[in-house]
Amino acid sequence: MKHEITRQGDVTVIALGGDVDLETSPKARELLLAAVKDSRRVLVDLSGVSYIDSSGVATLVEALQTARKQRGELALAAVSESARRVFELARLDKVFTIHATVAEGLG
Amino acid sequence: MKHEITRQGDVTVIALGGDVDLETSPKARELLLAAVKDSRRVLVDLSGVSYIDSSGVATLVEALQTARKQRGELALAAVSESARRVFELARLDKVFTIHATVAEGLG
Amino acid sequence: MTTDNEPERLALLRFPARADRLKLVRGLVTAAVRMCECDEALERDVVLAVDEACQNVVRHAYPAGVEGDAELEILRDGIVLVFRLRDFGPKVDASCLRPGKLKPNALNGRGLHFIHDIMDEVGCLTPSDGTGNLLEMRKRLNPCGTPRNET
Amino acid sequence: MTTDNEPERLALLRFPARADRLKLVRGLVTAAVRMCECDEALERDVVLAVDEACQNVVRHAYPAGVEGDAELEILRDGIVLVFRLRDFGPKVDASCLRPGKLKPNALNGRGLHFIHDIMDEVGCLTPSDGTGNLLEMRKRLNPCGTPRNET
Ligand SMILES: Nc1ncnc2c1ncn2[C@@H]1O[C@H](COP(=O)(O)OP(=O)(O)O)[C@@H](O)[C@H]1O
Ligand SMILES: Nc1ncnc2c1ncn2[C@@H]1O[C@H](COP(=O)(O)OP(=O)(O)O)[C@@H](O)[C@H]1O
Repeated sequence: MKHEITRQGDVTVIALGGDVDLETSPKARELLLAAVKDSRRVLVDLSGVSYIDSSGVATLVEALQTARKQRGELALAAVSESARRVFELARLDKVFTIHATVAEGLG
Repeated sequence: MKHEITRQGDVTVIALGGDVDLETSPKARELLLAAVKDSRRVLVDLSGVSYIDSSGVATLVEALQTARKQRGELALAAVSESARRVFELARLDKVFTIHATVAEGLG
Repeated sequence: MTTDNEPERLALLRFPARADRLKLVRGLVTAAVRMCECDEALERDVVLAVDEACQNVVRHAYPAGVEGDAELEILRDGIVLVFRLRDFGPKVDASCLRPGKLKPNALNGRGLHFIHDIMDEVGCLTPSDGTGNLLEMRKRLNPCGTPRNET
Repeated sequence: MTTDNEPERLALLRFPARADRLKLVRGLVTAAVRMCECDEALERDVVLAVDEACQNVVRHAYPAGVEGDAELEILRDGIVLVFRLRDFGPKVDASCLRPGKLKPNALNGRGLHFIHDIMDEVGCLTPSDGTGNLLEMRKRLNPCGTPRNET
């Protein structure tokens, strides 16, 4: 799994890439939870995700719930094609605000 | 393995693609030997080859020898990056005329 | 569509049930599905379902601190791919392997859903030597080309 | 660079020694090499060498008409990947596994060259139960990142 964290105005953008699986999702969890603690607005860029499984999905849900508890926001953007299907299976579109692009998510 | 055979002027161009391995090289052999029997000039386009092994290499050498026996020509063109390394290991540059592009091979 | 014959074995993979081995499983399963020339979406689905089943072995088959193996057999039965995943841990009641109601907000419980949504059949078999658990998953593929070796 | 410890097993693949199974081997080996985060050229080399060794089992280990299995064990010894390939056919003299002179024009004899050119060490071991042949190939990888789990 690769990641890149940037700050755009008041939004922390976390770009995840590669495989977000049982091995790497603890690292994704750490990054996401730190980000929602530090920042009221977090946008997760998923354009580089080549694989995500139920543990990756659970990590995103946990980060969302943590953000909400702190009255923050976490949204997703640019969901890659392979992640899209997993989101569909998990009915995540009912849970997350999902932006087509990072630019849209920042707007 | 995929293949496509086209006739360009007096040259038969055989484009091989995908894996040319122990399983598929008998098919490649069949195509190449038929082509060198039918046509005095054969150009093998290797741009689409994602994998080639010693059996694929042997097939190309056999086709070349068959062409020469019949006073024909067989040349290679557009060797893909993964095939290039195998050609290097097999010292095939000493055996074949290798063109950078199909256009060059037709010229 | 299954045949009466015992399906043909494509490969058998044995691996330590650890999270860092799952990418090896995915590499093998991807190649096995590709062998059957189905479309990419189906390929991704099957890889996900098998990975989720292996994850369950990694996370649940052995008590914390105990290392154990998983064994994945991949078979082909006409145009049906069959996956048999076994562990060598304590026997689990088959009812544990049925998914509950999918809760989009939950922090777990998705794995079995993915498996059941994707696969055509999921069932528990008895391992030949009686120990551990054996999960069978079957998926009918729709090859673009003609199915090979359908004997 | 090897360590004194017995190397750690990544996975063990058993498969019918048939040409159409080689792509499964390549899928698994590709994933195993990627686990060690080396560059792509090295990855391709290692996959080729292991495939060539498996080809030899497919073509030479069993008499024509006899079916048999191959078994590939992949281990990691620090930053050295170790491949142990075994067959269950008649015992072969180790000298058969040394490459002759490379003839660019020849129709065969390249496989062993590729294996020896690519791998750092190639040797014959004795299978634990004494039957068949066991080829060990070792390749030191140069991971871009830090090697993981180097215990
Ligand atoms: N090999 C196994 N050994 C023991 N328990 C298992 C095994 N496979 C599955 N299970 C059970 O199945 C459940 C897996 O559910 P799942 O939907 O994958 O989500 P989660 O693991 O997030 O709860 C576990 O709670 C466990 O009780
Ligand atoms: N598992 C095996 N069982 C029997 N013979 C083997 C085995 N592996 C390799 N060999 C021998 O090694 C040789 C392989 O040579 P190689 O360089 O791969 O090229 P080729 O197979 O084209 O001759 C064969 O001729 C065979 O005698």
